Amino acid sequence: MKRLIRYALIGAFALAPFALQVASAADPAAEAASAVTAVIEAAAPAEAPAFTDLEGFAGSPGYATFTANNIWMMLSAGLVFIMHLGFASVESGLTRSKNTVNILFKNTLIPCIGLLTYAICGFNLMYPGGDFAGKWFGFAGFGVSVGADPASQVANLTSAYNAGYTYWTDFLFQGMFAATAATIVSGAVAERVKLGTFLIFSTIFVAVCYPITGMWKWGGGWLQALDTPFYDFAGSTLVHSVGGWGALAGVIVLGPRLGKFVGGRVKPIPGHSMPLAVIGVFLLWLGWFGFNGGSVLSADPALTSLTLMTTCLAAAAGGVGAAVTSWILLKKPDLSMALNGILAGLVGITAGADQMSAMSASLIGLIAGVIVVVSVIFFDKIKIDDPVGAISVHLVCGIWGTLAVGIFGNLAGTAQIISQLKGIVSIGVFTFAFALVLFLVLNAVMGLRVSPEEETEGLDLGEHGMEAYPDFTTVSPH
Amino acid sequence: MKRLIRYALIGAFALAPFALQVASAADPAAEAASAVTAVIEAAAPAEAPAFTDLEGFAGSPGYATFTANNIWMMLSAGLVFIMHLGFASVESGLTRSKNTVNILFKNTLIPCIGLLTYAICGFNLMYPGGDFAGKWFGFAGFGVSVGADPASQVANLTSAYNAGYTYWTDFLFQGMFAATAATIVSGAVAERVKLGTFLIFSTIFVAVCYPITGMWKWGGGWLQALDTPFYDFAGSTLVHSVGGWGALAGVIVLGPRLGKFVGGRVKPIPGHSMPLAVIGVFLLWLGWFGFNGGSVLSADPALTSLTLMTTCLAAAAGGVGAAVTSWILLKKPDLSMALNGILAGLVGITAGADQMSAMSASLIGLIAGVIVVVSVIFFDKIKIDDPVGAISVHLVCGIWGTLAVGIFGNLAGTAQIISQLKGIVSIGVFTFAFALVLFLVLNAVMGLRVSPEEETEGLDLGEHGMEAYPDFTTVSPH
Amino acid sequence: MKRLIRYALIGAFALAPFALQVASAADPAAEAASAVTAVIEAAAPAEAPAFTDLEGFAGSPGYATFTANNIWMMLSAGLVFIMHLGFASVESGLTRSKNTVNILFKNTLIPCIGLLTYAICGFNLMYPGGDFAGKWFGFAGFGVSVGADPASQVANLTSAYNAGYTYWTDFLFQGMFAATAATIVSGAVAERVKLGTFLIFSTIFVAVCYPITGMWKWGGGWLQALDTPFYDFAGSTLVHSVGGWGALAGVIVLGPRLGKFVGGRVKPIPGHSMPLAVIGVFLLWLGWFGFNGGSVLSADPALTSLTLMTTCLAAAAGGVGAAVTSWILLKKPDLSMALNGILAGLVGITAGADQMSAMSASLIGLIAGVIVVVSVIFFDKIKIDDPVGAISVHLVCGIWGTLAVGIFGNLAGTAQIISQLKGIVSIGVFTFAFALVLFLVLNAVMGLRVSPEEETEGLDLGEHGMEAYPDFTTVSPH
Amino acid sequence: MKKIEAIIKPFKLEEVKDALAEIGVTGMTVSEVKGFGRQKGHTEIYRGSEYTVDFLPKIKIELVVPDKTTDQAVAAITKASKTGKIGDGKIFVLPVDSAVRIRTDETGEEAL
Amino acid sequence: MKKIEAIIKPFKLEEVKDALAEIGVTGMTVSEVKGFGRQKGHTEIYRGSEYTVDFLPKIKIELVVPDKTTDQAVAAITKASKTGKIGDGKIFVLPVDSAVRIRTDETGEEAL
Amino acid sequence: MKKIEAIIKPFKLEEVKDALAEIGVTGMTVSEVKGFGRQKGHTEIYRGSEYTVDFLPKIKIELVVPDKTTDQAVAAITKASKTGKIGDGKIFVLPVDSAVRIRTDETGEEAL
Ligand SMILES: Nc1ncnc2c1ncn2[C@@H]1O[C@H](COP(=O)(O)OP(=O)(O)O)[C@@H](O)[C@H]1O
Ligand SMILES: Nc1ncnc2c1ncn2[C@@H]1O[C@H](COP(=O)(O)OP(=O)(O)O)[C@@H](O)[C@H]1O
Ligand SMILES: Nc1ncnc2c1ncn2[C@@H]1O[C@H](COP(=O)(O)OP(=O)(O)O)[C@@H](O)[C@H]1O
Repeated sequence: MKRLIRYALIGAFALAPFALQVASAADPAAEAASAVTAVIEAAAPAEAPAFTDLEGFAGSPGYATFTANNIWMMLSAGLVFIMHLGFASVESGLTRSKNTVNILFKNTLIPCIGLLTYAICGFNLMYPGGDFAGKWFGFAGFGVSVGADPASQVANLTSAYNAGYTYWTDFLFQGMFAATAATIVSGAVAERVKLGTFLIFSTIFVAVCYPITGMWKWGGGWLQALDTPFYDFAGSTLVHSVGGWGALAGVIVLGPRLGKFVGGRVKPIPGHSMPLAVIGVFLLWLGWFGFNGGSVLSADPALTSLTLMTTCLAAAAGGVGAAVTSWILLKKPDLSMALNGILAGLVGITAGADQMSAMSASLIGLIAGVIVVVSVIFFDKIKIDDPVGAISVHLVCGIWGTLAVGIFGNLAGTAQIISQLKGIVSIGVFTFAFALVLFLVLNAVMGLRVSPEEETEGLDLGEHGMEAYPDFTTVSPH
Repeated sequence: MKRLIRYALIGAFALAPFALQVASAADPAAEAASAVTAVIEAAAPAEAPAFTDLEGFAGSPGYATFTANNIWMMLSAGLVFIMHLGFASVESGLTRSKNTVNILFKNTLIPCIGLLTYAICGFNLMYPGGDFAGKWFGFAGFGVSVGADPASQVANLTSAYNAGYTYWTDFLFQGMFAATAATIVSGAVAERVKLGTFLIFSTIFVAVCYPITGMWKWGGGWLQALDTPFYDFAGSTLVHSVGGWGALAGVIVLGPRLGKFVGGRVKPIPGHSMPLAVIGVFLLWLGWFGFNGGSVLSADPALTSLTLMTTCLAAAAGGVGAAVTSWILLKKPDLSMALNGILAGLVGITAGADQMSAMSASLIGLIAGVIVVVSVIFFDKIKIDDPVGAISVHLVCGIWGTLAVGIFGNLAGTAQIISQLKGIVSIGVFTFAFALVLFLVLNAVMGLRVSPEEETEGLDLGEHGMEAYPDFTTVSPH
Repeated sequence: MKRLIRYALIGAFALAPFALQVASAADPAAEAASAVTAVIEAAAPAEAPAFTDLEGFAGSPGYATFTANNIWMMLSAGLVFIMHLGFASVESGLTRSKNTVNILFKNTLIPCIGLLTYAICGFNLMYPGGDFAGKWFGFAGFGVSVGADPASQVANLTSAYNAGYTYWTDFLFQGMFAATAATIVSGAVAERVKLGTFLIFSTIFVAVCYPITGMWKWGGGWLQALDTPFYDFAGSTLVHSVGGWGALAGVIVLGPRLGKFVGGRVKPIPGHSMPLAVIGVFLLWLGWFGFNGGSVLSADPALTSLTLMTTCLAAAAGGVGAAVTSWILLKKPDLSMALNGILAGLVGITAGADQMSAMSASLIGLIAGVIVVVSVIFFDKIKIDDPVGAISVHLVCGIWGTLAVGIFGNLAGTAQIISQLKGIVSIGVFTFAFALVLFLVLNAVMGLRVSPEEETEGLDLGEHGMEAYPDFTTVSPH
Repeated sequence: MKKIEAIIKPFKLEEVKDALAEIGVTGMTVSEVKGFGRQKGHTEIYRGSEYTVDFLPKIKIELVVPDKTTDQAVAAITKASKTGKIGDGKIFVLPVDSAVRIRTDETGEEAL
Repeated sequence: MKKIEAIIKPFKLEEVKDALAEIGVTGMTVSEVKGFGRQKGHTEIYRGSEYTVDFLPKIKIELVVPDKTTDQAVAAITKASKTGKIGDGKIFVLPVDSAVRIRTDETGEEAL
Repeated sequence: MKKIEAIIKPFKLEEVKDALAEIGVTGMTVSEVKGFGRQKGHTEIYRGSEYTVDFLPKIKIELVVPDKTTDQAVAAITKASKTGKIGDGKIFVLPVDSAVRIRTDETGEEAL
């Protein structure tokens, strides 16, 4: 019976596009344009000759710039997409081989589910359009569509929609983004969470929770309407902390893995493949070229190149910071910490990547690298068992990065710090509460954690009846 | 002696460019422009000032759009290139560790051989130029070149060649495409095929067979000249089914792997590394951004973004469809099926990726995901042993996707369905017959299958005298 | 004490950006524009209306082309970035599992350190500006910055800086390049070098040695000022041979790995994961799309597409050449040699990728593929122990590729050959001497090689106290 | 001297090791094995076909002990490794003729 | 009770298991080993240099059986694992003093 | 016949094999094991927490030899595998009742 419900739910998401209603031609996302639009608008000058069909637009002077912008945004969508492989690799690399199929399965399905739910409702919850400006919630109806008539296609597929991209590019870029929040949770609850329950959590989380808080800022909601607007360039808070709060809620409800805290002592449970973890982190770094670079929402040369430079310097400094910190604190340089440090630097710079100098970016990354090492050790101390360090990387450094916007760079100032705190706290409270309640309800209804026997034997056999590496002799479960 | 012939043949492909004759300056590929050219042409308006050298073109108004288009197409070539790593990863992940070096070697050499043969003859067989419009066969001479004089360079390296790309970009993009067809075969015949024989098969298949049927449609041949032209946007039939037919022929001639069908029962032979399989599928999905996105043949914002959206939704729905189907049919969610489902969705949408709504694309992908699971089980039932599911993914879903163009989207209609069937059947008959005869001849001349001893011990030791994982203790051969 | 110094040194690089002085608004890199600028300049015609702020530029006619160019260059930076994952994968794949964490750690930190040092001093050493034209050395001051006032931003973030990219794109692209030279060394000295010492070597090598010789040519120095200027399009010598000379010096000082040469015979030490090696090589090939394609320094359609075509054909021919050579010489086709062959072809074409026909490129690649096999065997014979073939691939084929510019293609001729030899020899002598002295000093001060016990047990336990694959049963150390 | 060979469930290794250490056993050798017995294997599914994995992962502990310690050691292992569920494993005791400590050339019970 | 140790070719495991099951053997323990013997290893090549791999993969089966079943078990293994080609392996029989079933504390032949 | 079981340091395998070959031993079986003994394990650190790896990699060599060769073989192994540092390992000798060569059905010392 339970099983049936599970199938029905999952199946529904795939079938639902049938029920899509045509979204209003009104541009739901254009209003989300960030503070950087001045330059972009200049690129598509107001006096551009009006065009009535796609051919007319193709002959217009702004077409080349728009095409270039749209290329950049489509590639950014592709780069954000490859972050899902990055997450899959990091998370499976930093956990045990007996749970690898399970983790890979989750990380394979989450982007699939995320994209589909974003098409059904997420996109229109997050970017409900100008009618909901300054609000806490809005919804532009189910489904995605550019409309059938030429006029609505011009409205949606040319610079009339947005100077930087078409409606479809917008949807795809934002959809790839959305699923990352759910993926962050998956690493923290790995090696003990029931597959079906987790997939339902993720689906609701990505379809409802993430878009709602996303709307507060990027959808033109109340955080955007503050006197000193909350600033979160590419989502230190809106994406990473959101994922991190979900992760924290999950870990609290689940409890630690068997054998992690024994007799008051922390027993490390090493991940099974460092090469996988490294592949994952490099792919995530690469993906961040699109995650941050695409968040410029156009290919504006000055802003995109600034953003990539700050992003890469922060990542580099984060890696060095964590490596040195672990070397000093732990006597030996810990590869997994260096990897977490790179991610910490990336998460840290994300909120202000377009507002920093090379120097500030390096410093933000360096501090994130130090923070993440201390944070990982701290969470172990308080018996929060997070196998891959997701809470430290995404939640803690997400908060750090959001605050850093008020401390460094162009926007630094007390008013900004206060707005940043408003954003951090409001989104934190909402998301943590949402995730906690959802996890508790699911736990009560269908169970959240696998049996101890299954956990000992591995979720691959228990949930999937498969092994990740059937040819290899693996050592006994720890 | 046999060995000598083998070297000679393989060596020849590398040396042959020496013998290249300069291709006629007439543009062999421009005629292949698909139905979508209206918009593109508008982008390079007919009244564009004529230019006589590359500098002149660089100063002309269409230069920026052309540059953007060409960037998109070069990146698409790069994305299709990375699909070869995707194939290498999926195929080695889904087979046993004792054959891993062999599979990797094949998948490393195939793109190399494919590119070289495409330079020698494939490109000019597939795009023989307007003289062969509506024909079954054409050839524009050996070799690739833009000519030495400025006039022919302008003709080939500016929008005079094509609104979307230069001659070199065209060659590279198409060359990367070509080799994928041969790679599809390699997965199906894995773990028992002789290396040398297979490489010769692949060389001939990619140099001759693939370009001939490709010409029928993309080269302006008879399928393009039908009253209701056969439609295959990016190659559900022209690439994927072609590879699938080759795979089917290979598997029939080879027979199943030892130990796969014992006493009338199917004995699964699990692949050795699920992470490799996942890496492969994500890279293939990423590559499809270029495979389908590049098949627009320009960076046209409306069409490329539409195409990427349909591609990604179909992939996502395919993954969900296969996961749910396997969960229901097999009681447990099978990761390898979910992965095949993503690929099935991608292959399914490929023929009509520029003609579908979000809803149709999701549905096409979802159905492909269901089909692929049933198909894999079916082929096992009829004792067709395909280790990686290549036939189900590429042939069966290639056919499904080609038919879907007549069922869903802008082109749906009875006439289109009939044209689609004409294409499916004619290309299927030709390719299957070609591959079957070639396999039979090679089998007779030099043997197609390794000895049972070698198969048991593994092709890595037999063919290469190497091990893929010499440091690890592997379990005994199944 | 030693340890303290180590921390201090490493830490310093992360903190140093604080001490950055604002670089002069004068454009240090623009002068490095290569011989190909004629076409690019045409794209941003001289009569372009002057603009005084970024908005003005965004409205100017050259904006679209500049945006497209800058996209290409940013993506090229991303592609060169992913080469670092390629190196990490190849190097760990071709060495033993007991040293995997160590290799991954080095390859993770090197791009981090490389980017930071390039920001601190490398960029300004390599591109010191026009004042140092024709010189052997120059320096434009510490740090990177575009300046705070609008005028200097226009100077640095528009086509006023360079027709192909902004200052930040320039820095990022060149910074990603820089670190590759240090990474090349890491493969050759793997499995026996002390981590801390090596990191210090790499830091100095990438911060000082690489930029100095880079300046001789790309920074407008004396090699560029020769009557027939030395030609090295994308760095066969400036990057690859430089890395190779460093590798050679390191291997000479270190000596071979224990157990490699026993009783006068070569005992092969197989790498532990062929899939990792393949992943690495494909990622490197992909990265070369940016390494060579980006070295056009704009998205010029004719030149970039030519470059990608020559690059890919050379890689393909290199793979085939090495595969066939190893098949003939060694009786069995060696996957690791085919992989080295692809890299050899890529390194070989790098110096002249924009000057070759399809035919010449294939031939250069093919010869490189043959050379690399012979070279690997030769270095083993003379007891130079290079676990991954870095010296053969990067040094030997780097020299070959640099010479090939004088033999094939547009620049072929005796004067060019002589200039090429001048470049090869001068850069070789400087780099080898620099690296040798540095290695010897570091060896004397802090030791370069781990103890035999640590080497036997593996550097992962010795240097990091970690295992790369703790779940798997690995066979005893060779 | 006797050689004790115990086949146990993998996750019991730590407990058994501690139990043996407690009674003064200072050396043992451990290996991963696959066991076939009354405890039935599990069914796995791969691409639509079921198959049974008959062999289950077990740990084999080998230790050579002085005759007089044998019973105590067997008892310690039995107690520490028991879960009461099928598949707990077996202990076999075999006679040993002699023992050598390689490092010192000591022989007999000295060598253990 | 006797302990039978058989070193066999890996791909013969299934057949040997079935043969033993047929004569009523209900338990055995299996491990992967490397064998050195008359059957010579193979030559591998890596990056231009040859080397010989002397040790070939084999499977070791260990089972303890009641005295009276010993000969039958040895015969069953011999028959099932024979290919007649070099490297088929060996069977050794060792004396066993005692056996315990951990789950139930049964001892002696009961425990098998 | 006797069965010799030697637990040695992994990197000594080659030398031991050669030493045994020298005295005419033509067959042996080798496996990877983990040893626990006087030689203490090492401490590893992972993400800020230390843990001790008690079990160290060792190689187990098993060979059955005619009674008269036993001492010579034990001596050869001892000599070849000694480093004099803690953890060199042990050699145990066990009685063997019988041996079979599967390929030929030969039994007894013929079978070795
Ligand atoms: N006769 C035997 N000889 C050797 N090993 C045996 C024998 N019987 C059982 N074993 C080992 O003991 C393990 C547990 O035995 P099993 O019959 O499953 O359960 P139980 O120990 O509860 O009776 C088996 O997996 C196998 O490794
Ligand atoms: N004296 C021995 N002691 C232990 N194991 C042996 C002995 N001789 C052979 N073996 C094992 O038996 C396997 C097969 O032996 P081999 O001499 O190659 O062939 P055959 O069994 O046909 O005589 C070897 O690989 C080794 O594992
Ligand atoms: N009583 C024993 N029974 C079985 N194996 C033993 C015993 N004692 C030691 N060993 C094995 O011998 C190895 C070496 O023993 P150890 O006490 O560390 O050093 P040493 O051999 O120098 O005394 C151990 O790792 C273990 O594998």
